[in-house]
Amino acid sequence: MNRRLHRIMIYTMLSIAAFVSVFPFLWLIVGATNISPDILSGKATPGHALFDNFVKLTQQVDLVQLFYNSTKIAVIATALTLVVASLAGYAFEIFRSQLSDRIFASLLAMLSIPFAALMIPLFVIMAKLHLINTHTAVIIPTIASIFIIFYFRQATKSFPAELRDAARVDGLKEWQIFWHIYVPVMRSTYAAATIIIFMANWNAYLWPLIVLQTNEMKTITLAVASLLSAYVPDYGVVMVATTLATLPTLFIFFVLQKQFVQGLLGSVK
Amino acid sequence: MNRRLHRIMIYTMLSIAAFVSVFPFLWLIVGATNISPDILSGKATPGHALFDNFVKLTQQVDLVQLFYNSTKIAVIATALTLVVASLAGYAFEIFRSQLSDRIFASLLAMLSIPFAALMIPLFVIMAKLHLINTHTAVIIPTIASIFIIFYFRQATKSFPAELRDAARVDGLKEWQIFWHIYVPVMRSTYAAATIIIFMANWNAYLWPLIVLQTNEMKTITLAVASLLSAYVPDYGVVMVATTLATLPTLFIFFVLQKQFVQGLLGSVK
Amino acid sequence: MSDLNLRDVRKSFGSFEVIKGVNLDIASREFVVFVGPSGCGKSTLLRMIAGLEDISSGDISIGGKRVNDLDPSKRGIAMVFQSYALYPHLTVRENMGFALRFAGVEKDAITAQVDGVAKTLGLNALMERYPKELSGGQRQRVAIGRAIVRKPEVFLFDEPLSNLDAELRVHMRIELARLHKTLATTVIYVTHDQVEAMTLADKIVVMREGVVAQVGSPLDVYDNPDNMFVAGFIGSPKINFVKGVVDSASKTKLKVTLPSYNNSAFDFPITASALKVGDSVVIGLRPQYFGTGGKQKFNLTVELVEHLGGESFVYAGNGSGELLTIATQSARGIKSGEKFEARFDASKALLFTEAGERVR
Amino acid sequence: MSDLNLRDVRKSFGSFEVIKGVNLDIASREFVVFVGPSGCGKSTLLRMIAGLEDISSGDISIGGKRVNDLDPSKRGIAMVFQSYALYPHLTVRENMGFALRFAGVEKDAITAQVDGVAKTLGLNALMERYPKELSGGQRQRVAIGRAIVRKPEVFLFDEPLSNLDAELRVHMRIELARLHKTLATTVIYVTHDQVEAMTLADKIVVMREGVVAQVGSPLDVYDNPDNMFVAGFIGSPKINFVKGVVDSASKTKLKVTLPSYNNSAFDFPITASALKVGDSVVIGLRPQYFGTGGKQKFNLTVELVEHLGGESFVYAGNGSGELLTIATQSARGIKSGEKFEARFDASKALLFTEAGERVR
Repeated sequence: MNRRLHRIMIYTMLSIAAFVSVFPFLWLIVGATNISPDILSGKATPGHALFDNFVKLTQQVDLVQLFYNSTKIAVIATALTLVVASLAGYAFEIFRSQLSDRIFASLLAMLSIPFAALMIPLFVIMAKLHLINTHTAVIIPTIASIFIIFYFRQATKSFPAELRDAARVDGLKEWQIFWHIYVPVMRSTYAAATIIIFMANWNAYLWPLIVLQTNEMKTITLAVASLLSAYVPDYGVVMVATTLATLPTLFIFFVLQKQFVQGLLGSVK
Repeated sequence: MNRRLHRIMIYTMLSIAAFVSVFPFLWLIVGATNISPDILSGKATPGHALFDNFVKLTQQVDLVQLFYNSTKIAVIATALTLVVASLAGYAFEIFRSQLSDRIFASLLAMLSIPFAALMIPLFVIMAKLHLINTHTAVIIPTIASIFIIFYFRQATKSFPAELRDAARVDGLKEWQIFWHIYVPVMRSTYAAATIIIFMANWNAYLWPLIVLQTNEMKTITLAVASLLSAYVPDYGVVMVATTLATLPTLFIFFVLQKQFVQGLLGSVK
Repeated sequence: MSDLNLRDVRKSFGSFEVIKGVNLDIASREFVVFVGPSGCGKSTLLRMIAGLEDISSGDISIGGKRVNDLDPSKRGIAMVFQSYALYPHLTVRENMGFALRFAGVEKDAITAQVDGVAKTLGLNALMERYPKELSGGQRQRVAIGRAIVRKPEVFLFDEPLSNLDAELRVHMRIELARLHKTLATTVIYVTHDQVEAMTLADKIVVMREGVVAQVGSPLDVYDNPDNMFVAGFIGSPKINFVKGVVDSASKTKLKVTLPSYNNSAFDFPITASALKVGDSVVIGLRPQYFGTGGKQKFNLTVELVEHLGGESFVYAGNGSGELLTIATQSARGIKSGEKFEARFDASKALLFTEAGERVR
Repeated sequence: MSDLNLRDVRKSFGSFEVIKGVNLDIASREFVVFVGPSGCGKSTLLRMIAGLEDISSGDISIGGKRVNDLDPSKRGIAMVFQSYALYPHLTVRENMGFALRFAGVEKDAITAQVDGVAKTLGLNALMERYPKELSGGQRQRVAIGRAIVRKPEVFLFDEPLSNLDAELRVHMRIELARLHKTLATTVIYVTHDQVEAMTLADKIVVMREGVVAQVGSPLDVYDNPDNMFVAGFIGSPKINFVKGVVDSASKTKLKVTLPSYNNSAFDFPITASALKVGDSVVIGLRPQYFGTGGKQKFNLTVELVEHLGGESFVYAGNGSGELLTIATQSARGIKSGEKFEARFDASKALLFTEAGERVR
């Protein structure tokens, strides 16, 4: 009995946590159907302004261009980050030595520096390279993500050393082992990383804001932010835009969810 | 020979990666010693303006107040997050069932929603609770970090089930097992989490910017950002401020580095 | 009193029943070994006795007291785990005194009790070390010490030797047997290793798929297995099974022919039997039962000989593909390809029905 | 030609030398087993032969050709790993044909070759399955199949049976012996299990701390160990070691007294010896060497009896704390506490110097 009571308490706690997490999102969707004054007054029931809000949004921004820009940046950045980070994570774990461990530790120390602190030198570099207001400038600094390298290195620990040995005996070169064995064996790791990287790029705000200067180059996330920073923001429109901006990442999440959860959690026995 | 060549190539690659990561930081420190025009022209050698820049900084902001605010927020938020996230991560892994796995997966889905999208509802809630311009408002939304819960859940997988069994046979209650066994056994996990959470809170920008409205309440990170967004920013001053703002997280990192690396990587055989 | 009774004990995970109604009586001071292949439910049953798993139905009582709903720490049991489960952040001394600390025993009393046990087990020199500074055998000993300190009525061991190397395993086996004599408590011991079961147990409980297949003394289970499963599981090398057909049955004997051995016929001195003429049966012959004596014989060709030094195993057949295993101490000269007669005494052979139940 | 030669082969990790100069000649078609306790370097040596570890110094040649700097795939070897190391994302068929695919063999030729091997090993029904859909024994078989497909001159096995249960292990042992006969190639097999070594090997290489302790046929190593380490490692139950002192030495015999057995004296029929009167020696007596015959005897009290069914192990001493292990097939009646005479023939006893080197 004691133990069952325990479990009930724990589930109650978890359910409250889940509700608290989901609640703001529900409010976001509800908000998209309401007009601005209702939202500010804290109205929590669906309204009838969804279509009006959407029409107002399309009058203010070029949705197609924004989604194209966001998708282009997120897809290219995700692909490049996956390649670079998985190669680096693999190399750090497989060719491990005291030296490589020390290099890795210093990379991790870099995680403690806020990106904001690095923006000025990065901006100067991009300016020197004449890349200001290009998508290339948005993508480059994201590729060598220390966090994602770290994630791949951790995941590589579960890659059996004997598979490498078997592949070497079977005549594969180092890059063939990576491509023909490591990549397919670690596919759920890649799925989870894809979600994380795509989301981070899709939702990136600070750096794109600084580097992208014309409306034609901006992303949906920047557009949402600028709607919000208007002198008198129309919160209904903002919420429609935010909801739309969230859909692609939610979509990716649900497409890759099975592999994602498998890659991160393992399955219930 | 073939294999040695391979390794040399890999180390060269890693060294370049390390340099690219460390380079902007070096530039930051060098920049703190130069005057604004030199920085913008791309000067990469140390100058003599460090003291001047520092004096100018102290004239513009109340450094003591800023550091006090930042430290207070980061310490309290880190402590609370550690408690909540480790309890939740432990519970999700130990009392695992299909139901709890489903709740957890939906929590993970929430990760795909940008924080920006949740800011409006959160702001309204905080306003209703009369918490605008308080540090409490900054701290509350960070506590139930899904990512940190996820991190603790993953780490809990390495916590041996037989230790729980042994503790139960030894007469410990569930909370005693958590406190007397789990916490000390997982101390390097806590060390790593402490670094991550502290850094995230110390460097937090968007939410504090919205919630904190008077200068007396602001954090060092916000102060740096406002220096940067001045009409004609003095980049020398900004860089001194940025360097100072980075010191506490670097300090924490080096104090906990051993446990951090141990917690995340395991030691070389 | 530390006897233990299980009455129709069952356990299901979801719709899957892992323990399918176990009845068992364990007397005070008995050394009982649960043995069976992996997945047979032996560990689950031990954990149910310990209170680490809930019981779906049935009753468990220890010393006459029903313990179904009692916490593990209140059942008068102590457990030694497969991985030893020492608390890594505590010293040997703290590990051993941990349960007493949480039972509210005074510090001085804990020290005295822990030191006493440490002395018996020769752990005195290790008291301030941490588990990671100990060898496998030392950890094992500390785990046992931690259990003893609690002065339990029943010791539970969950495959305690499986993480040790072969030599240490033999050594610890002997130590455990000695310890049982000294402590004079009830011991329940789980293993998948039939050698450990045979050598340690007063009473062996052979389990299979959540059911008790047989209970008995080691030699009883070896000499008189109730069914083919037990016969096959206990004994090394594995018993030989040969298919046969009942040729004739009289009141005093049964004639069985073996199709894979040219229908050669064997007489079994059986007085009564449920078998009819034409029934399929299985004959069980332990590798040790073959020799140069005995009335019955097989004409075999040696396929392979394994020399262990003291003993040799001869694998031989008659060309039908089936191989018989023969254990002998005088096979050093034998080479593969050689023909020989394997003789045995039909009175030693075991007879099973087609379904695997023992006839005699 | 698939003979294999190692000349003063060494391997260091940093300043730590794990292989300390190994010289070894392996003839074509021999089944060689590297055996030793964990950490003795046997797996490292195998991996050096495979080309998976660099050699710090020395030479390895296969079929007369120096292979020190050759890639693993160019050495004419195939390897079966402890975890089987099947590629989880490929079917059985793809796993088996993988090496051929990367060697540029045509698709049809791969199919033919893989199907041929699959037939020999009875894998045909499993060809389209993935490794996770196979049992442990099936995975093992696929791993062997993958090795055979490459038609290697030398097969390398790294503890291939250690992940299987006891019954399957015995079964696969027999299959491996058969396979070796069929394929007629050189096999090098690493194990920590002396039973596997004894039963499988044509030639056993006993290793200890990076050095070869003895090379010989199984029965040779069992009967005539070169040193105490080999005597203690090979043979089950473990050999008894008893300390003694040389009492007198003549040209034809040596008299040794045993302090822990009331200074009782034993005569060894030795013709020449490096031993002087007063030297400490160690006598090795295998548990199987005791019986009711023999001139020498110990008067012992039974401490513990382990019954395995066919055989029993008696642990007995004379109160000095030391126990002797005696293996016998007729100890069913013996109980602990009983006194008895353990007789043996001194000509069977092994004699070692104090440093552990064999005298006779």
